[in-house]
Formats: sequence, structure tokens, C-alpha cells
Amino acid sequence: MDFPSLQPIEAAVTLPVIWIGLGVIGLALTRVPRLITGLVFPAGALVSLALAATGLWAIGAPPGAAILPAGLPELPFHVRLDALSGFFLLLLGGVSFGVSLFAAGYFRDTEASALGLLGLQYHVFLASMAFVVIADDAYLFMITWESMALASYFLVTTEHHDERNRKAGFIYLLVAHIGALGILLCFGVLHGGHGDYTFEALRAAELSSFWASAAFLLAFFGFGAKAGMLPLHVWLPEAHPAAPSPVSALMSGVMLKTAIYGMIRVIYDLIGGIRWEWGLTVLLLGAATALFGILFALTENDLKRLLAYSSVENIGIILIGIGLSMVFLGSGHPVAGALGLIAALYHALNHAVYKGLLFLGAGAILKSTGLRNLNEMGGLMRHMPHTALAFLIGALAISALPPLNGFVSEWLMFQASLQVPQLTSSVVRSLVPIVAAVLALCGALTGMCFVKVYGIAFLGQQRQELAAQPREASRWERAGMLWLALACFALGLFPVLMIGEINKVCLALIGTGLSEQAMASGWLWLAPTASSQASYSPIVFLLVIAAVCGLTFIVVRHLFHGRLRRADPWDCGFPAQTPRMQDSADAFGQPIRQIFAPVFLIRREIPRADDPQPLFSQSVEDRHWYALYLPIARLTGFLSGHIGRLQQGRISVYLLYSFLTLIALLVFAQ
Amino acid sequence: MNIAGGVIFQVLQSVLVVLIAPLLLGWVNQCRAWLQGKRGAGIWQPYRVLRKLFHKDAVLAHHASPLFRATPYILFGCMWLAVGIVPVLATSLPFAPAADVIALVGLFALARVFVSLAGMDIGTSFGTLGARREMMIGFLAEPAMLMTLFTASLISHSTSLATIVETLGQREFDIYPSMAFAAVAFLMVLLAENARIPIDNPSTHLELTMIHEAMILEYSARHLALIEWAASLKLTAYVAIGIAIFVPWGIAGAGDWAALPLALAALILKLLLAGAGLALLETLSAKMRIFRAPEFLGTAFMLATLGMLTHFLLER
Amino acid sequence: MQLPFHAQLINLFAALLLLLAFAMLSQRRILSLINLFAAQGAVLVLSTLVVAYSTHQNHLYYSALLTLLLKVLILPWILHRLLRALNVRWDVETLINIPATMLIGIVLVIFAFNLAAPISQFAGTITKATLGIATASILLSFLMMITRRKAVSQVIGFLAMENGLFFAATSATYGMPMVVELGIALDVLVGSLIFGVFFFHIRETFESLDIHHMEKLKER
Amino acid sequence: MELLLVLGIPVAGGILLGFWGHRDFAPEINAGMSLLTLLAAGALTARIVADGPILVWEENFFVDSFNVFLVALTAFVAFTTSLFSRPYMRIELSHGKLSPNRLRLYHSMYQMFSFTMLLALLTNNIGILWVAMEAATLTTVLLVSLYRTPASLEAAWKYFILCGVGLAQALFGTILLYFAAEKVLGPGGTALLWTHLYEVKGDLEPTVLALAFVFLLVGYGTKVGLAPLHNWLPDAHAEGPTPISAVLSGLLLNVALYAVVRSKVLVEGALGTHFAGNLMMGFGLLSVVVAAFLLSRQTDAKRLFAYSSVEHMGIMTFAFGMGGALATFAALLHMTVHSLTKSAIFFAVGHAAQKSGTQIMANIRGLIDSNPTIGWGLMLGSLAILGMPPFGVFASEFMILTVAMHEQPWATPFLLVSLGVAFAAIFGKVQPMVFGTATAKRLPHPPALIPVFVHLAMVLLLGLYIPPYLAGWYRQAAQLIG
Repeated sequence: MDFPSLQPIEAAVTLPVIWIGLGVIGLALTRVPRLITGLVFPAGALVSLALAATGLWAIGAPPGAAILPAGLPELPFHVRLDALSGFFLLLLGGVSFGVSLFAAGYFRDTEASALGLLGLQYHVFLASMAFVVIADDAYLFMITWESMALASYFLVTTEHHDERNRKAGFIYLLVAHIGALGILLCFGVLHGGHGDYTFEALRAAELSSFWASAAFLLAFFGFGAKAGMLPLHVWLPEAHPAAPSPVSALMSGVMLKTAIYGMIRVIYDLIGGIRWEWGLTVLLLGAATALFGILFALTENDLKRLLAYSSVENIGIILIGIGLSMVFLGSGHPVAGALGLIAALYHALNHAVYKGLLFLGAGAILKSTGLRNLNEMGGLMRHMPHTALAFLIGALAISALPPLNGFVSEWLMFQASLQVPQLTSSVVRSLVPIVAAVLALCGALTGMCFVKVYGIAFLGQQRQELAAQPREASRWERAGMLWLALACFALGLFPVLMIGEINKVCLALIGTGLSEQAMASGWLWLAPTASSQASYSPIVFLLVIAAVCGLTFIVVRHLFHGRLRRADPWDCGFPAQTPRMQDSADAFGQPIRQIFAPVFLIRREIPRADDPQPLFSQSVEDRHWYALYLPIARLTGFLSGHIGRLQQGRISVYLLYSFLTLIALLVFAQ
Repeated sequence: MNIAGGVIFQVLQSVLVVLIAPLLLGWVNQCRAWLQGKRGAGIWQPYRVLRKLFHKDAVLAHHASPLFRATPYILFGCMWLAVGIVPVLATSLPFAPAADVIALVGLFALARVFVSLAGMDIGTSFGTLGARREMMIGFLAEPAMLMTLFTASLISHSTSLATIVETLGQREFDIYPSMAFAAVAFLMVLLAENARIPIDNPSTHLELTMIHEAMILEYSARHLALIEWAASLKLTAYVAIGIAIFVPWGIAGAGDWAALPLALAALILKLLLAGAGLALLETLSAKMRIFRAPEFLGTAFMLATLGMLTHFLLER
Repeated sequence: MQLPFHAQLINLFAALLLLLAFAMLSQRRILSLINLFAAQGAVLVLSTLVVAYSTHQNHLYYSALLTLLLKVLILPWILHRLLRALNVRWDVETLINIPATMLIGIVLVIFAFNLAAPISQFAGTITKATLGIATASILLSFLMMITRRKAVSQVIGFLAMENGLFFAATSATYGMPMVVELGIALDVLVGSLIFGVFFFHIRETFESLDIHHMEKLKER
Repeated sequence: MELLLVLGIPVAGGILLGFWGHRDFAPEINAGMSLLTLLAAGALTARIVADGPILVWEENFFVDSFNVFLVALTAFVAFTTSLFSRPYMRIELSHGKLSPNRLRLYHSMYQMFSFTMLLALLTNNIGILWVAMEAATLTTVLLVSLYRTPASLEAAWKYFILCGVGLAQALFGTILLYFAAEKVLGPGGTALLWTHLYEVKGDLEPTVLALAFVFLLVGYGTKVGLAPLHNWLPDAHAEGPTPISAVLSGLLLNVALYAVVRSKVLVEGALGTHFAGNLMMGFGLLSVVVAAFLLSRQTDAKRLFAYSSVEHMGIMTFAFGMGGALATFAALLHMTVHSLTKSAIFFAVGHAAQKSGTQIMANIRGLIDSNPTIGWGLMLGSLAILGMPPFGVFASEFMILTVAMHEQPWATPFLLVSLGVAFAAIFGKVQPMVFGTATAKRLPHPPALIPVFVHLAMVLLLGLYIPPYLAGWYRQAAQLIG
């Protein structure tokens, strides 16, 4: 970098602190909200950019460590910035830059009183995520991890007057806390009783196979809860819609990725000695999560809930990648393992970008129309063309369509899963193809899902009269979306460059990267294993299509003509057509509901034929509530009911307790 | 291989395929007519249709968005690229590395998404209906297709079509049970993807049955022409893929002129047979109800996955 | 072997103490309960004196005096005044019927002896069995507190427990240091004063001293 | 000398307020006295930290780094609580819940109470320790029954009887201890002095000490509120005046636990086994589980947090029981942060209850709108007590859990479940109190919330940065007892 005096680690520590500072300033500026939106958030965005640069820089640089003058007596806060942390800093900075820009416009018309606090929580949230990524001891990690949960909780409950938001926040924090306890216990397993909680010490711990597996399961559970893995995903579709859209974008785009980071850090780095059985666990759960998520997204008609479910799906896909790489590493095929890990990391980055973009788009819609229910939208493209374009890019990207970025990571996943012949265990060899099939299915379903979203929301005609004509998003907001849209293109068109960086991460983490010939094939051709085996060049791809399109256009215009008449759409011989006759989002999800009926818990109310004003209502619910969570709640209530008998008011009985306790102990002591 | 030869071959193949694509369609229709004891409109009919359409004035709904107008071109471009990649005449073309089988499937998906979006753009109930059905077909057909191709690429340890064709074509013949599964699955996908009976009926506009036609109901004139052309290209591409994977013999390597005439002959022969077969199939089978379609394609998906599994169980 | 005379005396007193404890456990009438309590105090004083005399532990005389004042004179007097003030003349009704209580009591005594047996052989003091008896009487008074339903009788049980403790202190260890003795005495005094105050409040709040009025605070 | 001051000032205050406790300026006197005590305690602490333990008044008083830090803590919380009780009791008075005489009783007893606790902490004589505990019980009984409502009387009565009986057991335990010590140290005063006992703990008779510990544990454990001896605790906390709930939870339980730990040290020394530790772990764990599951049934705010005190006492007891430098360190830290946090919570809850005129949580809503400071105080306090970073409670729970995972893995599932359930219960009840739309009315006097935020700030600090001298101090203490 150009200023050699500064180390990456120093920058990585300083920038989040600046964030917190900005937040405090924002709190101080509560009187003048204009300044908060116009100054604090853009400044925060700049910090994000700097942080992204630091991350990129750190991926190349050797790991740097530092010790902060705080923390427990034996345990000052350790921070360390290695390639992996760098990559996630890049992710955090890159995405939060766009989101902060958007937020600068989005929060303009939140009432001034809340704004200062909002700014503080927002920036503390960002800062704690940054610290999670660079923390190098269990204590700092846990602190920042929970502060992240806490800050986001307060953001989720910003509109706390709404009962649903409170419920969402509660479930969110509860799941997060229980997950955190799991992580805590995992650290407990790793650390040897002596008070040394640095990651070096945890790395050094020798574990019996049983305890290693226990640690793995605890970590997987803990981080899975945060990532929204099945069956711990329930908080996600509640919390994301409740939060203000930029925050949803951050939570879905970045926060879930910190969970992925934690998983990789703990499992690959701290526990080490990966087993393929672990990998299989991750793989299968990932597949289940992915399929489940997208199916629910397809039947959802609340835009932000839909996006949340789709996040569940993408987390599942990332887990599939991690699982593949663990399986390969566990059975001694480091190169394939590296491929899987690269796929996972790349998908994490992609998902962060396009999901951020989509949530921002949803936010723009929400702000200009006040709508979240797809069934009430329609024809927004005419009112907010820029948003529509950005959203289109996001939708194409998430549907894993070439030449955008979503496709690249999915492509890598498939390549990784095609390495399966190397494996020997027949179980795995027959399971991996099935997972690949599930992955393919998910990809296609995602396409369907986002055709539904885009077609219903932006295309067609307005389904209902709005109070005010929808306005195009403000300049700040468009800037934010533009940034992420460009990122989608860049990551889609120049994957090789990014993958080169991620390869360094792999080298640093598991000591192996892609083969030389793969790296050798140049920036234009992406060939993870060997160009004879598989190759993909998005640029050529795009150029050819563009060229053909242009050519055809010119030729057609030249040979024939460009005459055009405007008319009403053909009414199919039924003149009284109204916009309400368009298919609704529910209608679009109908085939899915029918085909995958057992997955859902569908409640329908079909009116009788002679009903004067018939009303058809239907709701799709998550079986997990009834199968898992409510029973647990009931069990707790039952137990507490019985323990409550202890406290039944009679002093004689209380005396009896202590008497019996005494006798029992005396007998015991004898 | 020498670049110049490669480029020439590339251009040659693309142009050729683009030109003969409607012919294939015409041939299929003609065969079907014959099989059904009609005279048929002749195999040049598709060209006449295209010419007529190009001459007409385009009619566009008032609130049609730019996306609606752009879609035909994008569609056409995608299909062109597809046929450019698939080794119809020759393998290892310069474009080929740009997209392997996965990207190819992605390419078709891209086209599908755009055409569905266009179908929803006007906001008539027909368009949306078509789009929904199309995506319903697609979300099962696409993975099935992918699995089919994976079976092939597992055998040849490669996902690039060129390599697949080379490995399958240039080595002595032996039997792959997995490929049998794959072949059946592929055939089913082909029927579904190209809006043929039993999934869809290209020659009706009956709302109960139509899928593809419903989406493009709003298109007219040059746009419609491009879409039709793209459709025929798609059919050709699929047939070509089928040929390349299951009967890859006789495909020339890029740049060797000697093999070219033979390759051309082989290609035409294969196409004729394939078209006839397709027509036969369509004549023998009946259009199925729309909600049987998922079952049909689900079967295809299962078969394809089974193909992969059998590959692991039997062939290694 | 033949114990020295004062040791026999102390054992006798110990036995009396236990006997009195049983008597209290079985006693139905509250007034005689108080008298029994006073008697127990008296026995305690005597045994303390004997110990003091036989072992020349002079500070035990003070504690004997203290006990006399507190347990034999003041507390019974306070209790009597209370009863008169609250004019309660009722019989003590128990939660468990008396015979059952007695049986449990016997079990407790056996248990206490077993408990104390290993310990008391370390006792360098002249009296071995007393620790067991002290323990027994403590447990018995505990049992009494559990089984009685009236606030007053519970308090008496509490004080009887105090007696047992005191007996243990004197006979087994020749008494605690004086400062501690004083502190304990003070606490007992203040405690029973507070009891007194409480009786009035409870009385005027619940119109009775029956503790089953006080079962409102509970988990429901 | 400081020790005299530390003990003398509260007594003086008690007597003084016994006369003037009903005057208008009485609260100020109360606060002032507590402040003086705090200063004295500070001086004492400084001295101990500077030049080691001291032993005075024919060795009847002994100050080492273990109890001096509790002394400082006690004095501090007593002071902040007196600050809080100024407006609180005034409001109660103006609501007509109290007569001036009661107020006098309250103030005087408040001082006496802090005296007894300091005495219990400072004395070296386990006999006097017992006396002080009993005295503390008596004073608090009067305080709990202050309102003279049926409920408060019932609570006080139960408190009185249960703790009285418990302490009787403790006394018997003390006697047994003395009985055993006498053999070694000979009759007379020294046999009750902890320092001497500590020196000879090796030669004390094991069987006797085992029994003694059982009695001591049951006795003082009742006061700590270990299940199943905890039944008095929620009633007393819920029915007494809030400042008293604060000091009960924040201080008295600590002092009782202190007594248990002191005796544990001796017994462990004598037995050479982990007998006492195991007992404590068992009781601690049981308390945690029981309390956690009872939490979810509460409707009364103060009862809720009373049970949470039981839970945390259980955690501390468990940690002390595990023993070892790290666990003991954590337990001491937990003691500190729990006192601070819990008293802060009670302050906030007290004012919240006054504002909405009820302790029933269902009727307290939207504090954050009606009074943001109380709302945030309650919210942050609850989060802190639930072990959310970056608050100090998390720091100690972090160490305890990790050590437990290593030393006693069998216990961790219980802890995990209990902490989860406790979180769901408390947070699920606090959130609607804080958020939502408000139900509250104006108060005649402005509430005193400085203590709340002072406490929370300190807890926050302890979570992020433990000053070295404090750490050193904990470490010494941990060595002493661990």
C-alpha cells in the first residue's frame, strides 16, 4: 500500500472506533437530524470504503496482531488480521458502503427524536461486526458477538410500538443468546481450564475425538443459530421485516456472514483436524436449509419476509459449499476442499452484495409506496425506473443467471461437487450428487421466485390505487443501490481476480489453494481445476450476447423497418379487464404449494358457493413452530408449573424442606 | 489448433445453424403432418412465416416497458450463443470455453427468465399465467437437464462440452447404463423445454393448455418473428446437445477441413432422423393435463439423478 | 465404668431435658407449654451450674445467670403477658396427631444419637452422651415448629431449639466465649421482643394467631 | 482508626436517626452517614491494599483482601441505595403508605442493618459473625414488615421464622466447630478466631467438621437463598420497601455467602476431600435450575428479580464450590457485578412501580416513552443481569461457564438450559414493560436515577476493563479461599 508506516491491523482497529465515534456524534446531533443523515451516514460510508480497502490489503499482507489495553486482567483484548479476517472485512466494508449511502437518504423522514439513537445503534452494529471479524481471543469475540446481537436487536425493535416487532425482536435475541451460549461452551471445551482464552491457546488444545466432535457440534449449533440454519431459522423471517430496510440489508447481507466467518474460524482454524463426518453433517443440513428456505420464499407474499427466507436458502447454499470442502478435506483431498471453501466464500460475498441490493430495493419500494405485500404492488417500473433496473440486476444475480455474480459461485459449487469421484466412501459418493441435485433444484426455484417478485412488483399494472403516486428513490438511495448493482456486475464479470484473492485466504487457512494451471489460465478464463475440464468466461459470454443483440437489431431495422403502433393489450375477447385480474403473488406460488404440499402447514378458508360476499383466505405457516418450538415452550411451562409447587405458601412446609434437607445432608455426611 | 480455422469454423457453424434452424422446425411439422395423414405446409413454411412477420407493423401495448421490447433480441442472442457453443459441426471452437454445460443451462435459464418477465410485463392474466406455467416447467426441467449433463461430465471428468464430445466420440464404444437413464431424462426435458406435446402444444391457443404461447401472446411482427426464430434455434440447440452427448460420432475437430464434409453429412442425417423421431413421438403421445407436467418432469429429474448414482454404483 | 457424681448429675439433667422436649412435643395446652419451656430453662441453668462447678469454668456462672434471667424469668413472663394481652386460651392444634409426632420424635432421637456417637468420643469433656441429647432436643424442637399451627407455639419451639443449642454449648464445650454468649443472649432477647410485637400485628391484621392465615404469598 | 469509623459511624447514624428519623432532613442524614461510612471503608481498603491484612482488638477483628473488598462493596451499595431511598421514601410518604414513625424506624434500622453487615464482614470471630448475621436478620425483619400490610407481615414472619431456624442450625454448626477447635487450640477465645482456625485447619477433626459444615451450610445457606431453603426470599423481596429489596439482594446474600465460603475453607482444609465443594456445587446448581424455571411464572416485578437473585447466588455458590483460582476469581467478580446490577435494577423497578402504581408487570408498559431514563435503566440492567456483554456479569459467567465446561462438564447442560430459560423468562417480561405504549403518571418527587446509571456504568467498565489493582485484589482473595 502507499503508506507503509500504517499496518493493516491498525487501520482495522481504528476504523470501527471511528464508526462508534460517528454514532456518538450522531447521538449528540439529535437536535439537527439533517446533519445526521447528510453527514454522519455518508461519513460512515467512507469509513466502510476504507475498511474494505484495508481488508483487501490484508488479504495479501502477512497476518498482523495487536493487543488492546482493555479486557480481563490476564486477558487483554487480542486482535489479529489475517487473510480470512481481511476477506470478511472486505465484505463488510464493501456492502456497508452501499447500505450507508442508502441509509443517508432512507432515514431522512424518520422522526428526529429517534434518529440520533438509531445512528448510534447502526454504527455500533457495524463496529461490532468489524471487531467480531478481527477478534483474536474468545472473550473479545464473545463480547463483540453479543454486542452485535444487542445492537441489531435494538435496531429491529426501532418501531417498538408494533406488537409484532417486539415479538420479532424477542425471538431474535433469544435465539441469538442461546446460540451464543453454545459458542461459549465450545470455547469452554477448547480452552484447558487455565485462564488463557487467546485463539493461539485454543488452537493449541489437544482434544480427544469425542471432545473435538462435541466442540464442532457446539460451534455448528451456535453459529448455525445466528446464520439461520434449519431448524433455528425462525427468527430470520420475523426480524428482517421488522428492522428498517438498511438494517435488514446489513443483517441479511453481513451479519449472517459473520456467523459463517465464525464457523470457518472455529472449525477450520481453532478445532482443526476436520472429519468428513462433520462435513457430511454440514452438507446435509445445508441442503435441507437451502431447499426449505426457497420453498417458503416462493409461497411468501410479504416482500421482506420473502427476502429473509431467500437468505435462509443462500445460507444453506454456503453451508453446502463448506460441507463439501470439509468432506474433501476430511478425506484427504485438499485441492477439492479448497475449491469448496472458495465456492462458499465467494457465494458469501455474492449473497452479501445482491441480498443487500434487494433489501435496499425493498426499502425503496416500502418508502415510496408504504407497501410490503406483493399482492398490492404492480407496475412500479414506470414510477421508479432506476430502482427497477437495480432490482432487476439483483434479481438476475440471485437467480444464478450468467453473466452475473450469483452464477459464478453456484458454478463453483457444482465444480466442487463434481470432484466427488475422488472420494472413496460410497455413502458420501452417493450423497454428494443428490446434494448437487438439490442445489440445482434450488437454483431453478430461486429463478422462479424472483421472476415472481420482479414480475409482480415492477411489471404489469398497478394492482390497487395508492394514496400518493410512488416517487423514485432519492439520490442517496439510488447511489447506494447503484454501488451494489455495479458490484454484482464486477463480481460476475471478473471472477478470476476475486477468486485469486480468495485463493490466498485458502492458502493461509488450510495451506492449499487451487492448482497452478487453474491460476495460470489468465483473468479472462475462469478454470478452477483445468481449462480442459471446465472453464467459463463471463466477459466473452456477455460480449457475444450483446453483439448478437445489437447486430440483430441493426439488421432487422435495416432489412425491414422500425414501424410501431401503440394499442391496448389484447383483451382475449373479454373487454372488462381490470388490473386486479392479473395473477397475484399467491397465485404464482400456487404450483409450489401444490407440488410440495407436505412441506407447508397451509390453512385455507374457502367460502361456500352461496356466500353473498365470498372471501378466500389462506395462510402458509412454518411447521417448525408446531413441531419444535411450541412443544419446548409447553415443556418449560410444565416443568415450571411443577417446580412452582415448591413455593406453596405454607411456612410449616418450608420448615419441613429445611428439616429434610438437614436430615438428608447429615445422613450423607455420615 | 490454429486460431483462424477455429474462428472460421465458429462463424460457419453459427451462421449455418441459425439458417437451418427453421428448417428443422419445418421438417418436424411436415413429418407430423404426414404421420397424421395430412399434406402439410411444406418444410419451408417457417421461413414464410418469419418473412411475413418481419414485414408487419409492430403493435405494442400502451404501457409496455423497455424490457418488453428488449426481450426478443436478448432471447435471440442467447439462443445464438447456445448454438455457437454446442459442437454441432466441430468441437473445441473458440467460443466453447466461454461456457461449459452448466453455463449452457444457465444460458437457457436466462432466456426463460426474460421471456417470462416479458410475459408478465403487460399485465394481462394470460401473460402471467403463461409465465407461471413456464417457470413451473422450468424449475424442474433445468435441474433435470443439469443432472443429465453431469452424468456425461462425470464419465468424461469434464463439464466442457468439447471435452465431453471428444472423450465420448473419439474412444471405442462401450455401454454406459447411466447414459441410458440420462438419455430418457434428456428426451423428456427436450419435449418440455421446447413446448412440445405432451407438455405443451405449440399449435393451439387454448388457455387451458398453452404455456409458451400464452407468454408471447402480446408480441407481434418483428418481435414475434425473433421469438419464433429463437424457439426454433432452441429446438436445434437441444437436438444438437443430444447428438453431441449421445451420438457424438462424426463431429469434426475444429480446423480440419477434411472432416468437414463428413461432419456436415452426419449432422444433416442425424437432424433428419431426430426430427422424424420427434414428430413420431408427438403424434403417438397425447397432451397431458397441466398439473401432470410436474410429475412428468419430476420423473425426468429423478431419472437424471438416478443416472448419476448408477454411474457411481455400476461404472467405478 | 463408674462415672463421677457430677457427670451422673449432668447426664440426669440431659435426660430431663430430653424428657421435657418430648413433653413439649406432646403438650396440647399452650400455657403448660410455656411452663414446660421455663422448666427446660431451669434444668439448663442447673446443668450449667454443675458443669461450672465441676470444671471451675467461672464464666459459666455468668452464662448460667444469664440463662436464668432470660430463659426462666423474662421470656416466660413476656409470653404469659402476651397471652393475657391477646387473651388466648386455646389448645394447641397440631398438623399431625400427637402419637405420630411422638413416633417421629423417637426416630429422630435414635438418629441423633447415632449422629453424635462418633463425635462424642472425641469429647474430652466429662460428658459424652450430652451432645447426642442436645442434637436430639434441637431436632425435636424443629419437629415441634413444623407440626404446630399457632404462631406462639412456633416461637416456643424456636426458643426451645435455642435451649438445646445452649445445652450443647455448655455441656459439650464448656460454653462459648463470653462475648459470644452475650451476643447470642442479646439476639434471643431482641428476637423475642420482636416476636411480641409481631403477635400484636398479626393478631390485629388476621384476627388470629393461626398461621394458616398466612399462606397468601405463593406461586400460583 | 478506619475500622472503628467503619463500624462506629453506622451505629451513630442508627442512634441519631432513632431520634430524628422522621424529620424532613432525615434522608439526607441517612445518605450522609452512609457516605461517611463509604469514605471510611475506602480508607480502610486503601490501607489493606497498601500494607496487607490487619488483626485488631485481641484479634477479634480481621481484615484481609477478601472481606475488605466486600466491605467496600457493601459500603458503596449502601450509600447509593440511601441516595435512591431519599426520593423513594418521600414519595411513599406522600402516597400515605408510611407514617413518620415508620420512617424513623426505617432510617434507624437502615443504618443498623449496614452496621450488622459490616460487623459480620469484619469480625474474625465466627461466633460474632453468627451474632451479626442474626442481628442483620432481626433488623431486616423490621424493615420488611415496614408497611404492616398483611402481605408484608406474612413475608416478614416467614423470613423471621425460616432464617431464625436456619441461623439456629448455623449456631449449632459453629458450636461443633468450636468443639472441634477446642481440642486443638484449647478452651477459651482463640478457638473461635478464624485466623487461628485457618492455621490449624489441617488438624481439626474431620468427622466433626463434616457435620459442622452441614449445619453451617443449611444455616447460612438459608440466608443465601439456596434452593430448597430459598422460600422466604421472594416474599421478603417483593413485600419490603424497594431500597431494602436492593440491599437484601445486593448485600445481605453476599454476606451470607461470605460466611459459607469462610467455613468452606476450613472444612476443605480439615477434610482434605472435595466434600464441601461438592455440596456447594450441588446446592448452587439446584438453585440455578429451580430459580430459572420459577422465573417464567412471575407476575410481580420485584418477585421476578428476587428469583433472579436466587439464580445468581446459585451460580456463585457453584463457582465457589468448583474452587480453583479462576473459578473463585470469577465468583468474586460475579458477586460484585451482581450486587451492582441487581441493586440498580431494583432502583429502576422501584421507580417504575411507583410511577404506574403497581408492581404487577402486566400493568407496567412503555416506560421508554413515559420515562426514558427509567426505561433504559431497566432494559440495560436486565440485559446486564442476563449476562449480555459488554456488561461485567457476562465476564464472570464467561469464566465460570468455560471453567465448568472443563472441570465439571456434567453440570454445563443444566447451566445452559437454565440460563436459556431465565433469559426467555426475564427478557420476555421486561421487554413489554420497557417498550410499547405507556401507562404511567407523574411523581411528586423527581426520581433519583444517578445510582442506576452509576452502577450500570461500573458494571460496564468491569465487563470491558478490570483495573489492575482491582484484579490484583480479586486474585489475592481468590488465593486466600480458592
